[in-house]
Amino acid sequence: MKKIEAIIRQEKLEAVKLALEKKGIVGMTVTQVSGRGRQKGIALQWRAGEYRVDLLPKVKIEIVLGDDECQIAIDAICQIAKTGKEGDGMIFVLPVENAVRVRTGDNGVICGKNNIQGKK
Amino acid sequence: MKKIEAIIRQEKLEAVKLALEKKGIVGMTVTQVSGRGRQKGIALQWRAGEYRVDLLPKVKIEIVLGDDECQIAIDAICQIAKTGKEGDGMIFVLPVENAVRVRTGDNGVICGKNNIQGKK
Amino acid sequence: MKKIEAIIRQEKLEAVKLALEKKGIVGMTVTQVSGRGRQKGIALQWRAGEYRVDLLPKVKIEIVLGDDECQIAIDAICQIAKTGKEGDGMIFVLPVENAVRVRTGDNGVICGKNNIQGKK
Amino acid sequence: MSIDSGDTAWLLVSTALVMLMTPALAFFYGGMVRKKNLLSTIMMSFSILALVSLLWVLYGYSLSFASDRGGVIGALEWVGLMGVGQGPSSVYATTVPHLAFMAFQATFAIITVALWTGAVVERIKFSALLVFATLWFTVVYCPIAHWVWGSGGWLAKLGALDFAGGTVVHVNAGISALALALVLGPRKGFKEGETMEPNNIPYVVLGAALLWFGWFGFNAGSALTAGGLASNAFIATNTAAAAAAFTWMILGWINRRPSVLGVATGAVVGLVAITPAAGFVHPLAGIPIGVVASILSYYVMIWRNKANKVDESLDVFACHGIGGTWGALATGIFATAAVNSAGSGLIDGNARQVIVQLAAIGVTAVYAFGVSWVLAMILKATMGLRVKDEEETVGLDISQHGERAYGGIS
Amino acid sequence: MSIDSGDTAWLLVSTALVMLMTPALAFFYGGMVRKKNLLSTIMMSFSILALVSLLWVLYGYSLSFASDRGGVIGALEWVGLMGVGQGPSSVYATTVPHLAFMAFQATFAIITVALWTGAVVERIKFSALLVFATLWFTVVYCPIAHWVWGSGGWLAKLGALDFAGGTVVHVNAGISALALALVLGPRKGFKEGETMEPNNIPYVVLGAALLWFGWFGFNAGSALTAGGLASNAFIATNTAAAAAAFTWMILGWINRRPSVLGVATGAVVGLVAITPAAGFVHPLAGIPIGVVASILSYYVMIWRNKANKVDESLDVFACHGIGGTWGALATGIFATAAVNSAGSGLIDGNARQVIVQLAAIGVTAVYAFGVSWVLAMILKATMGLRVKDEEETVGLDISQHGERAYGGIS
Amino acid sequence: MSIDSGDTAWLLVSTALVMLMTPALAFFYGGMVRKKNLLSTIMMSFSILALVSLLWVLYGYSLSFASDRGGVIGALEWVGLMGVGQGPSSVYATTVPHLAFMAFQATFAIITVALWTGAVVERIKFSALLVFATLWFTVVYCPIAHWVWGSGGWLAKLGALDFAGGTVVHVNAGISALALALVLGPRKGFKEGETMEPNNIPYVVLGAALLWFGWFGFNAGSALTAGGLASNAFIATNTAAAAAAFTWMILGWINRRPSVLGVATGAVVGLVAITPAAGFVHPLAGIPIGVVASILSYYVMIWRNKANKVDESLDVFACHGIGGTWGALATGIFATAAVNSAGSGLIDGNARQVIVQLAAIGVTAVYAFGVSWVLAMILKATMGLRVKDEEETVGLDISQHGERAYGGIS
Ligand SMILES: Nc1ncnc2c1ncn2[C@@H]1O[C@H](COP(=O)(O)OP(=O)(O)O)[C@@H](O)[C@H]1O
Ligand SMILES: Nc1ncnc2c1ncn2[C@@H]1O[C@H](COP(=O)(O)OP(=O)(O)O)[C@@H](O)[C@H]1O
Ligand SMILES: Nc1ncnc2c1ncn2[C@@H]1O[C@H](COP(=O)(O)OP(=O)(O)O)[C@@H](O)[C@H]1O
Repeated sequence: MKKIEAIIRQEKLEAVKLALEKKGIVGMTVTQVSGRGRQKGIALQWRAGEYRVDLLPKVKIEIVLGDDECQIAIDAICQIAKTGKEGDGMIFVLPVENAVRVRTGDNGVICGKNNIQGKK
Repeated sequence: MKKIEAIIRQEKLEAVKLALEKKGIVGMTVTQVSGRGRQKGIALQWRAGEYRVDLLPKVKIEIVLGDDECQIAIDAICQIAKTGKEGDGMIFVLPVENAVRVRTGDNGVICGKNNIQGKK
Repeated sequence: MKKIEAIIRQEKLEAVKLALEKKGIVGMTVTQVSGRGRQKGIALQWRAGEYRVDLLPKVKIEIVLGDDECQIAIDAICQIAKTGKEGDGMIFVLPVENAVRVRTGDNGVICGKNNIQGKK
Repeated sequence: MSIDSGDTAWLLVSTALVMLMTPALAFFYGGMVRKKNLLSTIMMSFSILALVSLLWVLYGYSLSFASDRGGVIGALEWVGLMGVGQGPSSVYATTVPHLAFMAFQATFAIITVALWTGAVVERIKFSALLVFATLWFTVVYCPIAHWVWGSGGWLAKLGALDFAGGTVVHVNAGISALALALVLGPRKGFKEGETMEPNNIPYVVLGAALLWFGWFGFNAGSALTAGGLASNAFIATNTAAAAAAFTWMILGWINRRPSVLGVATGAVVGLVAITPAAGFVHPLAGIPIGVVASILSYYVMIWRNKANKVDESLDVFACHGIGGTWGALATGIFATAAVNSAGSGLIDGNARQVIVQLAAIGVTAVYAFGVSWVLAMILKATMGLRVKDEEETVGLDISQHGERAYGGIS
Repeated sequence: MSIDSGDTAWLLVSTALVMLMTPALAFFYGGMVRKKNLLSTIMMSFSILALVSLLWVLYGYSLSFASDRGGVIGALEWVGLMGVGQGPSSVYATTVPHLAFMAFQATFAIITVALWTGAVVERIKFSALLVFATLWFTVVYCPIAHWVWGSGGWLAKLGALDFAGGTVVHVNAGISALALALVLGPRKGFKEGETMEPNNIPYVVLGAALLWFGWFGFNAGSALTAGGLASNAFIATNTAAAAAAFTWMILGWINRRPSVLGVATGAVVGLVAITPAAGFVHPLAGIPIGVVASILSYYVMIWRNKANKVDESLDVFACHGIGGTWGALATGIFATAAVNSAGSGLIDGNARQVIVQLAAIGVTAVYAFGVSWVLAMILKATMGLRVKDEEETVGLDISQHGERAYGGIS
Repeated sequence: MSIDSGDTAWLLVSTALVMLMTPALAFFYGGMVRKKNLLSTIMMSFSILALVSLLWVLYGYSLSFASDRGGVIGALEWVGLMGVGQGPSSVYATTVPHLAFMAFQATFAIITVALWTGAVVERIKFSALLVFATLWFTVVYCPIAHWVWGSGGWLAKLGALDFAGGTVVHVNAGISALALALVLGPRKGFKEGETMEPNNIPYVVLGAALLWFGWFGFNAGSALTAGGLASNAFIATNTAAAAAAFTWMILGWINRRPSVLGVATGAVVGLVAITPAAGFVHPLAGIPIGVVASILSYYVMIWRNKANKVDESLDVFACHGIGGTWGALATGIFATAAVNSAGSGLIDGNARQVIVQLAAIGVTAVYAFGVSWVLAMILKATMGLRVKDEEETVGLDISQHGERAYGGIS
């Protein structure tokens, strides 16, 4: 199992969610985060003049899924979340050793697969 | 060392915190997240009629602890956070390579153990 | 590649960000979290009397970087974020298997290095 | 007549109260959009407050209230407040300074222009909004205000009753909102049924509460004196608001839950509906007026949502168009000489009044819709009405105003 | 007598101000609960505003103020506002329209009912709240209002002084809150000392500020004329609020820190305490009245929290029960004919007034507590008072109203 | 003269409106600081409301308005409101109760003290703030109020025109803010250009809206009667606010974007500038007064930000110092006997008035700056003005008040 952490633009969340759903990937956890990378912040208006903010609001999507689904998800996210301008975000892949469903106590739940099955 | 990421119902946080404390697990980091899984969202009231929200507020608990404590924590969480209805949440286990305490600069702090000792 | 998760005091964020930038580490994702550890919460004022809050606001900084940059970042954070009082926070290091830049679709981006190069 | 200090005190207070309604509207609307458009929505009302305040003293008051030209518009003798002084007018509100009457009327013009912004939130270009507002104020609001309230206005002469703005304010704004929304087109994601959750319901309540508060000035202030008629309008207003809020709550409950957004909306709809009637009907008539207003508005809203055809985003039409229409009609039904010698309706046996009211509603609706539609089409073809796709996605706070509502890391 | 436009202007404005206090209370209370119950708490005040507005015009005003029946209740001749017209009443506020006096009184009834909701937040079933509110309004509020303010009411005849509602509003609401909280039982987690952090202190301040603002209408409006007495009540009110806010700040500071929640609470407690006295005492008497009110209320709150026996959640009893009792007593002490010929207290050498005040407080407290307790028990046994455990855990916003305060991902 | 109920109603309402401005300021300022200092900023205004309310009735009113001593200060005969009763004063506002006039003036003192807190937010020690406020109120505000408004005050005798507080309130507060900020020093991170993002722009708008609303009481209330002059002041006020808000919007647009923070700021600056003029100038003079005020204030702000020398955090000087100075000067230019027989300015051919106005501005500025600076230095040397470094980093909400604005997990 892997965990994908995709940090993307806020406004792309809806579209990415939809794209993943189409691939059968439903389960996910979303967090509001602030990020900095290539995009060196933006200028905002003060009463007169402006100021720079270098931590910009982004959205982090975490998805735990089977090893084989990982690339599918990455591709889907990249395709949809891309605008081509700086600040599009990053996707990180981390290893996951176990997944447990609280409701059932089942161990080693393969989350991605489960999602696909859940989508009837 | 492992990191447990438990995504549970918001309203269960207090109880889970208590249950873990009883097992000697004190250190934790909590984040407000929004999640989607089996539970396919809920309906909320608009002025007239209603609309669906598919990302529901959840709470993510992150705990770094020793390999041997991992199962204890998982069991405690599962037991308390379970309602038996969809949306109870997931627990993920990730490997952790190192832990450093900022205050002391100590490397390889075994967080769980420390917690237990800290609970005198 | 590694992911550093540093949970520090909110008010140290600005200084830590600066210190990391000096080391060439620019890319990062920041999240508001609530944490509990050695610091056993603080007392806040109610209308009359007070109450305790045991989950305190902290800031989580996530940085994905090359294996060799890891220690540099940890040292920098520890040095700046330290006050010597309980509640200074923890740094965790997790393995990362892959990193993809959404904008370009590049795989295996070594984030830290990229940051350094990005800082011309 | 000479100036009465009590009447003047009341009218000045009422003016302040109505003026507060426009920022109140900013919060009422602001709470209902998505967070990325919160400031932009607030800005619409706030900038219109500034804009129309100026237009009104420059020429709007004259167009609306100065000496009649053919029943359709006022002359220009009061442009720049020339001749509008500290003494009373000989025509309007003869016990208070002319300036006070003028100021009171200003606040009506302001809020009417702000009302229809609810239909265009989250996608209109800010520059287009200001231009449209200026044009609409000039060629829609001022004439209609003259027809109904101006001395010599043709609807006034016809005998149309409109105590505080059922047609001038609410039918007018509601129907114009519809026209503008049609030309502007729906928000991205609207057709796809994307969830557009209100970002802050407490703000909606704050707005509704301040609207309710200010509406006492709107309706009871329209008596223009501090006496029995103002008191009647005051309590009729409160009763209708309460009845409509309660009704909406029950409607929501029947369908699922009694919602806060529902009571707040219901209260506003009740206030809308009682507006033309407040000084003509018995206070208890506020109950049927409020109840029916809520029912009509509720089902129009349900139907509008289901039809999913026009993205009249914050339902200005369902609230103000429908509420105002019903209110104007209800005035024709419930007006009684026992309350105000100036008007008798169906319950006084005067069926003609209902016809007159229908005529006034119809004329206002047709004129407002038509002219708004044409104006919007012209702007669309020239300067463009909408922000770019990308700007809409990012949100208007950042794209139009370079700001975000809440600073700090999120 | 004939209508005075200045008095009418003042009374109408005061009515609007007091009406605003109920939404203000919604924010004052709403800010203090947990986020999951924010809307639900707001909804309580807002729905009571709608509900009691209707009940008052339908029958409440008549029960409270119509011609006396045995000193205990008003007759039914003013049901549905029959006979309540644009001319002045011959009994009450003879210089303003009867409708204005009636409307002014409506706002008192509304807020009194809303006040005790602070004791039951975060767990009461919404339907039960509305039913209890209706019953309580009818059998507790209306009679007590009649006793004290109704022409012929027995406490009035006894000589009890209550300028703007120390007993009728505050003792009444505070003590009823206690009874209701006892029957309803504590929130889940209360006994276990779970942290229940206020979700939004700025809302508490907003509420307190608007309450302070509205209270000028409450107290100075109760003069029913715009003159010296209103001015006296106005400044006494402000002085007491300031003194109490300042005192509370100092008390907090002594114990640890001067807190914002503390000043806001102190201000409200001072306003409560001056309510019965404002038109009977010298403005500077506001200082001892405010100071003592804060001290009493502060320590009762500390003690209530320590005892941890009854979850009277937002301390309606400590604020309004204690503040109102002290205020009513202080009226007996500080009232002076130099300010208002209608009342002399201890400082005028009239010790009897203190006894009368104690009697009025005692009677009100016993009646309110007893009847509230019985009503609550009946509802508990029939429809049930509390939401289900699970609903309480999830929060009342979702479970009772199907809404959440802030949309979007969190 | 005898009491006029209409005038009294208007003055009481105005007093309530101006009183609301101080909590409004709490939100206006509170929204602009960082979240960790939100409550602390709110607390400054709110605690000053309590503090100065007391000081005013105890001795402030007497120092400012009692019988003149050498043109520089009032005597002590009205200490503790002795002799200030329900009848009218023989000197001030002779148609309303003396108590009402006193209360109205109280609200001016309160907000003036609260105004300069904008310069010291996010770092001042709360205890020092209260001590400084008390001293400043006593030795800066009261004398200046006496000079300009007190019967026999030397600036009044000189012929200085200040309708509602251009010099007494705005120049005074603005210049004192500067002095205090200089002594206090900049916030940590200010010199380094750390981003200090406003935490809540909707609060800023809420504050600005309520300030605008309250300012009708401030300016139109200063007529002290409900008639033509009040009406003139009312509409001049609204016009200037609108013109300035609109101008600021355009200035922002020219440079980049029309910002919400900008319109809100502009509105306040316009209100400041019209304050001394409102009852002396034609309503349309509000347009040049507002436009110029915005331009001046905007560029001073830009320059202050660029210079980065003094951390006058929320630009009290640029808004109130500059706005007030321009307004006082503009009064000398635009005052006309056609509006108010009490004042003629340049446009009436009276160039001397401009000189008098400049003198009044100069004297006020020098005195306020000097005394504020000395007071601040004394406090700095004795009790200390600033919180500890660590407390500043953590934020004043926690460190000074033991509270945080929003509870629950974040
Ligand atoms: N090394 C990193 N570690 C953690 N998060 C990162 C890192 N680099 C970038 N990010 C996250 O990704 C987001 C987008 O990165 P950015 O470099 O602006 O995008 P792009 O590569 O398209 O220019 C950042 O705002 C930040 O949240
Ligand atoms: N594959 C996944 N990856 C990441 N988070 C997940 C995944 N599946 C579920 N979650 C998280 O767990 C929460 C609960 O999941 P859900 O499927 O609703 O619970 P249940 O399994 O009890 O029905 C979701 O809201 C989401 O935050
Ligand atoms: N075992 C753990 N797992 C996850 N997070 C932890 C753990 N221990 C501590 N933390 C996080 O680190 C923060 C600081 O820890 P704390 O023990 O208070 O610091 P210190 O070690 O300096 O006393 C906590 O608030 C929590 O967010």
